[in-house]
Amino acid sequence: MTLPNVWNYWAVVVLMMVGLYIVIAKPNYVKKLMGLSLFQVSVIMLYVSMGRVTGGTAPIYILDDGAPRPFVLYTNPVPHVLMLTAIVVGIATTAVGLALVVRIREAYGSSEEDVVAELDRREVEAANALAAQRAAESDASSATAAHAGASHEEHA
Amino acid sequence: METAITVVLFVLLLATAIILGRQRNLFAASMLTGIFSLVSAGLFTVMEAVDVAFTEAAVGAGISTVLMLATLSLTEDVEAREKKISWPALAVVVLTGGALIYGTLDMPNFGDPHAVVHGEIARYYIDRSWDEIGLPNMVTSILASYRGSDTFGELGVVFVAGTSVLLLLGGRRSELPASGESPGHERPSSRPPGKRHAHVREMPVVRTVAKVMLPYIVLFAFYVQAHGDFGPGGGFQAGVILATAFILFGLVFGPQELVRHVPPERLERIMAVGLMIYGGVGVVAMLLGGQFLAYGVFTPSHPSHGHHYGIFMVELGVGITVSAVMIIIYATFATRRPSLAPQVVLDAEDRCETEVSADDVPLVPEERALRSGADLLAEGAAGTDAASEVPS
Amino acid sequence: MTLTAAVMSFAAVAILVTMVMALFRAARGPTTYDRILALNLFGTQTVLLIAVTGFLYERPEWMDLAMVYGLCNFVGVLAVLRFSKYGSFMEDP
Amino acid sequence: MITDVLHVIGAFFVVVGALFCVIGGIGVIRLPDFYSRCHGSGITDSAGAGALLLGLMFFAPPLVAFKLLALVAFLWVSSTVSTHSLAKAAYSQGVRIENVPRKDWTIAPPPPPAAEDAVLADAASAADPEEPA
Repeated sequence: MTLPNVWNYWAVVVLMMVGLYIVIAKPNYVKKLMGLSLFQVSVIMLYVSMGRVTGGTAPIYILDDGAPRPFVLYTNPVPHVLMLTAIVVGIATTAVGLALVVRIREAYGSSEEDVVAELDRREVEAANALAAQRAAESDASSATAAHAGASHEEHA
Repeated sequence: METAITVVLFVLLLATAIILGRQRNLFAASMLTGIFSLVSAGLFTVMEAVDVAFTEAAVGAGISTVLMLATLSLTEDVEAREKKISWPALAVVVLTGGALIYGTLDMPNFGDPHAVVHGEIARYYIDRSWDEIGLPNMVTSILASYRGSDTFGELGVVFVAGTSVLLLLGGRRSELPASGESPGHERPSSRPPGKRHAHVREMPVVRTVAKVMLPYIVLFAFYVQAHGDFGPGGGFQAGVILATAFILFGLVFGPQELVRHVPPERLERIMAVGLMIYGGVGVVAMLLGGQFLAYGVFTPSHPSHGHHYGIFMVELGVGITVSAVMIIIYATFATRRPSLAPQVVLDAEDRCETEVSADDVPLVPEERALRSGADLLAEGAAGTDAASEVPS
Repeated sequence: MTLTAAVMSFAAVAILVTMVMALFRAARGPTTYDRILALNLFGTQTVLLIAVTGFLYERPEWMDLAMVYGLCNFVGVLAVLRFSKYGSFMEDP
Repeated sequence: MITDVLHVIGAFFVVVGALFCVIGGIGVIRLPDFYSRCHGSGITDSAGAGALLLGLMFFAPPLVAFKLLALVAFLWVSSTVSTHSLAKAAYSQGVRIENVPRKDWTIAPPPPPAAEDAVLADAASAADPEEPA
């Protein structure tokens, strides 16, 4: 059995996995976005290397006196078109991601995933505690029918 | 020789990626992303994808680095703590990678001219686009004509991304230099001299060189815009290069100066104008009796001329929108006032230094809905029980 | 192998070797400025590589590409410098 | 015949330029501190890139030769400027030369900011005649 000549895909897969590892394992959001852009470049690389033809030249007609030269082998232009727009869209969406990171930093005081998760967890806990406390208070007040404070009117 | 260069560049790319992953200093890491994009663009060139390399060059080395650094200037530039190797993540990655590599065993060989990818459609474009459209650059023909609707959608995504950045970050711009009059009509010399020379003092050489180079960069952008039919280039690349010129201006003379000359309010409109030009060309084609973005109807006697006009207009729209979006993204990031809140860090046992108490908690929506308006008013006025007697 | 191809191959190999050295310096540091220097060097090498590749592939009309590289690299280095000096892009640090 | 001669001249320049690139790269790795590494990078940027691109001009058709010339001009301006401002920024941030005998000028603390500002302000006003100092 001979291995197929697909080392380019292997390189792309390794690259993609490095990007994926950064996205999963690194807690910092900016670092995650860097990993995401690695991933993105590797996908682009996958398409472009698919379009490659051995001995082919760039998909721009070679002109001899205003007419294309016959019998020239060109690289496949379709992946190039798809990936060209993908790069610009990629940077635009990365900018949106970075903007979100900036907002998260402003709201939580940190751009680390574990800090944000911890703060979120505590906030939920505190909110639950607050809700339980309010519920207990309202139960007590409606049972005894004591003073009807403004803050308890809605339960009555 | 080509194969050898490709292999070496792939190895360089992998090495850069791994070094990037291990780098804790995000400032250094963003520089490595710059190097990464340079290598990948070299690789695109070696694999004959000239237009892709052109775009990656314009986007990756310049704008992407600038945006990363702008974000770092608003957050922290060092990862908070050392993270040991995460074994679950590694397992996921190895499993996925193994599955993908197993999948590649059925792929056609690298550079195989008989691969499925090079089938009917690609051959159609390569054989026929010269006769049907008549532009030397097949990529431009496909981008703006055969797959025009697709590109329209991509441009829409870029527009939406620009709008989202504005919505997310546009609210808290730091003030323009306060001097009484409206900033647009003010003569430069009327501003306080100390402020004016804040970094002119710092880099006179850079400032002079940038002054000389800026017009040529803009000229080059227009050249790329117009030359995209004949060589690598086109609206996307030209838009990014034009934006790079403005970013260079912003870097050397300060973002406030950039915002003063190119107000974001105006850019917001320009951003939409490009998209409207693109869509308008399609609508005009429909009004003339053709299909959306079928340019042949512009000059019925000679359809390929119509294609030339249509592609020119469409590329113009792309260039306008892309450049406006990129400038606006840069301006929004660069004029954002940095948050002064100290960084929250976890200690060894994953505990935050700040404690969240019940008072800090914003009420969940159901609870907020249950509260009466008087209560909210009282909270706004004094927040004491006595104030809750206020009649609603 | 013609003279052109031989010369261009030699140049390409030399450029790749220089790229490896620049990457080493970027990874190693030790100061931030060494990394910026490596980025600058790497950008120049990419410009040269693309120019040489154009001649190696006998499509020398790609020179626009190299120009874009030179330009964007300059802007990138300036941005890095500005950031490293002020830690911010704002006007008054 | 003429073409062959031109190609040989061009090949000479390209080889020289490539060698300068490698030499500069070795310098960037081997030299002991930041400022001398700037020198290595500078060799690559000016001598290496310049000779290589000028050599390529001998192989190119006229339009491409013009673009190469523009590229050389651009690189010579931009790389020198970036290396200059890089060294300046490093100096003002206190990066020091290592392994030098004591009493060298770079061991001394950097000049106080006020003095530096004054010097640079003069330079700025000289570089920008339209602004009154």
